[in-house]
Amino acid sequence: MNILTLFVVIPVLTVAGILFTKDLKQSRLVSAIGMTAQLILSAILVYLYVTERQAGNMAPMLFTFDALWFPALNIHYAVGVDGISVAMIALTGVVVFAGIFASWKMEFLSREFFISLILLATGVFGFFISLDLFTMFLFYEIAVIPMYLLIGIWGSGPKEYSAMKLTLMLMGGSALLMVGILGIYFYSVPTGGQLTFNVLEIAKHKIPIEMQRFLFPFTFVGFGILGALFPFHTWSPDGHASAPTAVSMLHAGVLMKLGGYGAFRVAIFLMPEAAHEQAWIFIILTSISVVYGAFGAIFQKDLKYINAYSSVSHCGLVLFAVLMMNQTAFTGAVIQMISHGLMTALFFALIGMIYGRTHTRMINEMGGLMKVIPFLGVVYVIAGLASLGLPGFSGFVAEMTVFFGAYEHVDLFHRVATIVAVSSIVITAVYILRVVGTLLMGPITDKHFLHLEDANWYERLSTITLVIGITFIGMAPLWLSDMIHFSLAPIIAKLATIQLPGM
Amino acid sequence: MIDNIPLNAFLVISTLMFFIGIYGFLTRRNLITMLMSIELILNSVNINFVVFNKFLYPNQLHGHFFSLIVIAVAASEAAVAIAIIINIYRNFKSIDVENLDQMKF
Amino acid sequence: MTLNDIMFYLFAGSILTFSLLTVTSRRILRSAVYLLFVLVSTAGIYFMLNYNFLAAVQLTVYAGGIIVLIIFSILLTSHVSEKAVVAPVKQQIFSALAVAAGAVLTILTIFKFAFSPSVSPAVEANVKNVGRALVSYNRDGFALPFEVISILLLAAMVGAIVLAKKEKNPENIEKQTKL
Amino acid sequence: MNSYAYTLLIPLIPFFVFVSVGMAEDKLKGKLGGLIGTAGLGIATFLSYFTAFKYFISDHVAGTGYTSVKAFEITWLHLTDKLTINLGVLIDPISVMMLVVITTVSFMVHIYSLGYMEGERGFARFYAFLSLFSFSMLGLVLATNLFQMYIFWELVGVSSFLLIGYYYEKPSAFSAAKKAFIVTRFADLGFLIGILILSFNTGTFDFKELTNPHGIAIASMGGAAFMGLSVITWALIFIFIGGAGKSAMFPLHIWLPDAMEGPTPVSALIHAATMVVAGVYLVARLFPVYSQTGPAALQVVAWVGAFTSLFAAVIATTQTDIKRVLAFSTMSQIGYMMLSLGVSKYGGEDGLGFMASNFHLFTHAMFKALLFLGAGAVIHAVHSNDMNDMGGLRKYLPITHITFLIACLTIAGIPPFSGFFSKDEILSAAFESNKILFGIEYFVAGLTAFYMFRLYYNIFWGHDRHYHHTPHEAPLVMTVPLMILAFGSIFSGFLPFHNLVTSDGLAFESHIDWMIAIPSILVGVLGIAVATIMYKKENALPDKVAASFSFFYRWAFKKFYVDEFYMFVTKKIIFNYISRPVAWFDRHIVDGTMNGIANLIVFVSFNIKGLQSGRVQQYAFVFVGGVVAMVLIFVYVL
Repeated sequence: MNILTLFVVIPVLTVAGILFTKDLKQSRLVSAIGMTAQLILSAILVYLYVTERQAGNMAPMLFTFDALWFPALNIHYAVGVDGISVAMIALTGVVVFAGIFASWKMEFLSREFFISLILLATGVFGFFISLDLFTMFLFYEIAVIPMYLLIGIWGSGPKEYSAMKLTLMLMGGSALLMVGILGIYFYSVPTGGQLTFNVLEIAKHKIPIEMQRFLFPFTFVGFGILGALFPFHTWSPDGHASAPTAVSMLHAGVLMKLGGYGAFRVAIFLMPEAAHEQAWIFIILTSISVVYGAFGAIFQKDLKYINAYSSVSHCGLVLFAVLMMNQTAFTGAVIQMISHGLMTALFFALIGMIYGRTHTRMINEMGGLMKVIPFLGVVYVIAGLASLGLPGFSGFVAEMTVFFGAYEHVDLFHRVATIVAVSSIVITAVYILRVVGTLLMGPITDKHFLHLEDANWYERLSTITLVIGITFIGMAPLWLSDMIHFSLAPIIAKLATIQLPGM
Repeated sequence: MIDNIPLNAFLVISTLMFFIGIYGFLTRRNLITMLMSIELILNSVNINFVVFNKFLYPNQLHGHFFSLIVIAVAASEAAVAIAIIINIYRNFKSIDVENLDQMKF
Repeated sequence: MTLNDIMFYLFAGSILTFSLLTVTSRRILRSAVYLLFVLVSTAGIYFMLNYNFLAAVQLTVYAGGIIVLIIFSILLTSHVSEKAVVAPVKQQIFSALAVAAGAVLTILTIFKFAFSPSVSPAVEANVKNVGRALVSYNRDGFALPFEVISILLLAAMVGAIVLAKKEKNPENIEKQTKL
Repeated sequence: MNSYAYTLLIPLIPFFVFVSVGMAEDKLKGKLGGLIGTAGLGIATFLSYFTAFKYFISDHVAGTGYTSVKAFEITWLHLTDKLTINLGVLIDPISVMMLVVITTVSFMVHIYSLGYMEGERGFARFYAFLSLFSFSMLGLVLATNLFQMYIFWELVGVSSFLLIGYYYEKPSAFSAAKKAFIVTRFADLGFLIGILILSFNTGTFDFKELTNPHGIAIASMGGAAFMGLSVITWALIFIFIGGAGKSAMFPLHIWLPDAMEGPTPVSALIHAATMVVAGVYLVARLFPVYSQTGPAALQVVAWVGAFTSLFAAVIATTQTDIKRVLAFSTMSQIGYMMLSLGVSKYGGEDGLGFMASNFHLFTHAMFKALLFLGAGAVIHAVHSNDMNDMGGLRKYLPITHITFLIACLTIAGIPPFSGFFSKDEILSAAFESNKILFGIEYFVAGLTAFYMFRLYYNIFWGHDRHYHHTPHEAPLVMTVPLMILAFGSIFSGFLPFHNLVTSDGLAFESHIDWMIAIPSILVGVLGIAVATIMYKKENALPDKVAASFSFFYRWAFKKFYVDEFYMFVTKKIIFNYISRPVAWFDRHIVDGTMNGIANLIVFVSFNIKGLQSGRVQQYAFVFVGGVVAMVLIFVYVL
């Protein structure tokens, strides 16, 4: 069997396995086994990919497999990966693995919880391996729908409201996306011949520019909603705040990346001319996202809200980089996606663990936790430092690559946008330190906190996995950036062909 | 027998009967009278079938059979409808259609 | 003006008059009787068209069966002297307007359309022909509709019985046991 | 690989110490963590001295200039098509000098802390952070390129943050750490923008290419003009903002006094001797670029430096917290160094200021570390930072007293202590360039002598206070570093800096200009004399002086209200007028719009649900009406 198909098969088998389990212990064991297999498989995929590339295989996508499943519309189950998808798959593997361990004590309807969670993961994996727009869209929907159940059933606070809001807004995005994808399909082969959903096939042709102008906003905004594009980000704070720990991790860590990845792989790759023309609008929006999210985070009191706004800021940077449309910025966008995925998953995991102990998420009700839960405290500080872009952690590499990529544009507009985006690093520092200060430092404010227990083994496993990911990318970014670099060749070549005034 | 009566005369009659039936359906509040209005409508349709058969396709009997079938359907419909009406009457002590608005919103 | 014509206009007049009376009379039982007259007049028209079998069916099933059924149910659900509630005037006016408009439109359409009466020899609709056609499965045979309609009738019968049967829902049983 | 490849170990040893001690923090009992840290740094110190010896003496061919050597380099990241981030080790005069300074002071602080931090909770953590700091600082000075420097610049910032916030249970300590981090981070934003502009225009990060005066990088710097100055000048000014943040130049100095909340050895290491001079080092490192792109950027450097030195010196005369006095004194001295760089030119004797700046950096590291460690010993003895709680300590703390006095004389510029020589060079450089700056520095020299001796007399003279227990001299592990540093303070002035550390690597002749030196000594002596009159014996004079300048005194005592201004801007304006509205805007406008759409749909459906009345006749009526209308339209209208 094709190795990529295994990425969908293993979660499905895991779900099937969970169906036969009886209680929490069994279902979490099955999930853990399944997702560990998935993580190992991701590692194998990275290894295979790198060896294949070193062996000189220059195909744009590797490990491709193609099967027609709906002939009437020429819809294929077409899979294949390049360096970017491999990186995203590895990220997903890590985050899902950590997510399972973060929800080790999910007592309430545990079986159903793990099923939904892994179903979500299936969708995400499927999305990243797909080359066929329709199949991609299908997996996207598979990933979005369980979210509603996960938040609505296992959430906290105004969970029904949040679940509804999140799902409806994402569905709105899907609707726009559907228009975009169908439009692309009907103009996929302008010279005549069989229409296709296959990304690689479509990329060989040029969609008429008038249609691109019309379709690009649909596609980009459709994906942008998932990527928390201002002003369509408001599902994110509420959704994340209400979601259970593992779901927040997966959602912010992986699902939001579908937006950035899709915007890159579909919107920009297939419609570069329109992207070039309309980028300025979205650059303004994403610059706002970056700064606005950071400012929004300063004022919040709920840990999850802080992190949700910070995600808005960081994901804004992803889209910002994607819109800059040059090799460096694209590389930065991908690294930023991975970096943010790991960091935010770590944050949400920690918040969940702290909440499980203190039963509050309000930072002004907590204080001095470093003394009682040093392990979680230290990891929180590490996550914070990574988030504010400290060298040695992934955030720094990502941000720098993005900024340098963005700065390659010589005109004043891009320069100003870049500097606005750069300024977010200070604001990020402000809110991160504010949280760390009130939460962990200072005297202990509540004497109940004196008896809190530090992390358990599964919590340690979950967080350490993510910390390793963050530091590894931060210390040795070269392999990752080179892996991405090579895979950007097709799109860079395509961008080079467009000749527009002002280029 | 009917040679000098134009087709349109029959059609006018059936049309008027049809709309009278509809008028009844729209204005009567009693379920049974509404049912009777429906019978009027069915009847007018039957006339059309028959007349078209007679005037336009006299070499076949399709319209004739359609009428037969409609009559059969009307009979079964009446049976079921009356069963329902009686049931409603049992539950609501009324067969005023205005009271039967449970299926709203 | 032959006798036939006079007969036709008589039937036509009675159909229209009694139809109107059916939908306007405030006494339900009378409505039912007016409906009976309408159905009978219709049967008369069928006779005139030389469809004797159909006319007979119309008389037996409609006039004989359905009207009786309706009258029974009227007697079951209301008093003989009870006057039917009528819709508010506004509803009546609007309905009348819509209906009149519809009728005018339809009639206009009918007159605009040029029907071309056929001159081909007529098939006589006697019992023999009708019976043959009903059980024939050839072209112009009606065996399948015939069977279908019989099943429908059966189903309607069963359905009517089930519906009309006194239900034994748990609440009622509860009530009965309490009593 | 070349003969300097081993220098890679100098930063890496502290790094491994950091990782191992940090990981095993709670398992290291007693002083074990400290001993590991000290041993690690000892090796690094030894290697640094060996490198200095090798570079300046054994490998040096007489009569030639010093060239820079790339001891080691790897590619870390391919950033853009042109730009590649490398990590490596660059050996040249200033980096070797900095190696010596950092490892010396750091080693002394490591030893000293074995005594000072004894029994503190998280002793091993302290050493882990110290090692992290040493690693970052060494990585910073050895950087082969601007971006590596930025990387370690950030790491230095975070280790400073961690060390200031060492007593994290104290809210004031953490808020000081936070303040330090955010202020320097803000400055780093400038640095980063500067790097973006500079690297974009020159196409390289590499110091060797950037600073080669005949290289392409400098030649390509004409560039487009923006608001009257060339783009590169702007880049350099932005980079200087970064340097100014780390080096606590006005107006980015506000974090430094607060940073004194950290343990005293940390103040000695980071906030006196090493990290705060990173800004000076940065400008020195890029000095050829600065000097080749026109005077504007360097003038900014000079004036900021001069103003800060004056400003800080004035504040220092009024403070009562001994560590804060030293902190302001540090700012003032760094101002000197910046000024000196700002007035310098490139090459030969014109580069006097450059040499002087580095010279002063070197001597300052010695005597300021000594002052801080001495202050630490005092604090260790009396458990207070406040001058008013001290007095007459010379009897109890003889070694501290002597070493402190030496340091005070050094900073006051009294010959033959080292401070005299370095300060003299700075004054000469300033004299040749700009008389106003020279005048300011003369005045500041007097003020420096005055406030240092005010400090000295207040601590060691006067009458005894009511001590909880009799103050006692610190243990040997703390006093030995004091003695070593005192030795350094006395004799480092005789190092032939003009032969070793010059702007173009070539030696030049330098001698003491007595026309400038004698007045400077006199000013120093005058300052000491005034301080002696006012503070040696307790009398009413200080209060009278303070009262006669009461407005100005209060102003200076409150540090010219700069902190309050910043608090106003951040807490009031940014928090209330940006962040709060943004949060409000998000909740009510953006989210409100989204909820509004949802509410609109609910509203509409609520209102049209009446159509679904459940009344059959109504449905039928609509149906019939609809059919009629459609027939009308389709048959008769269309």
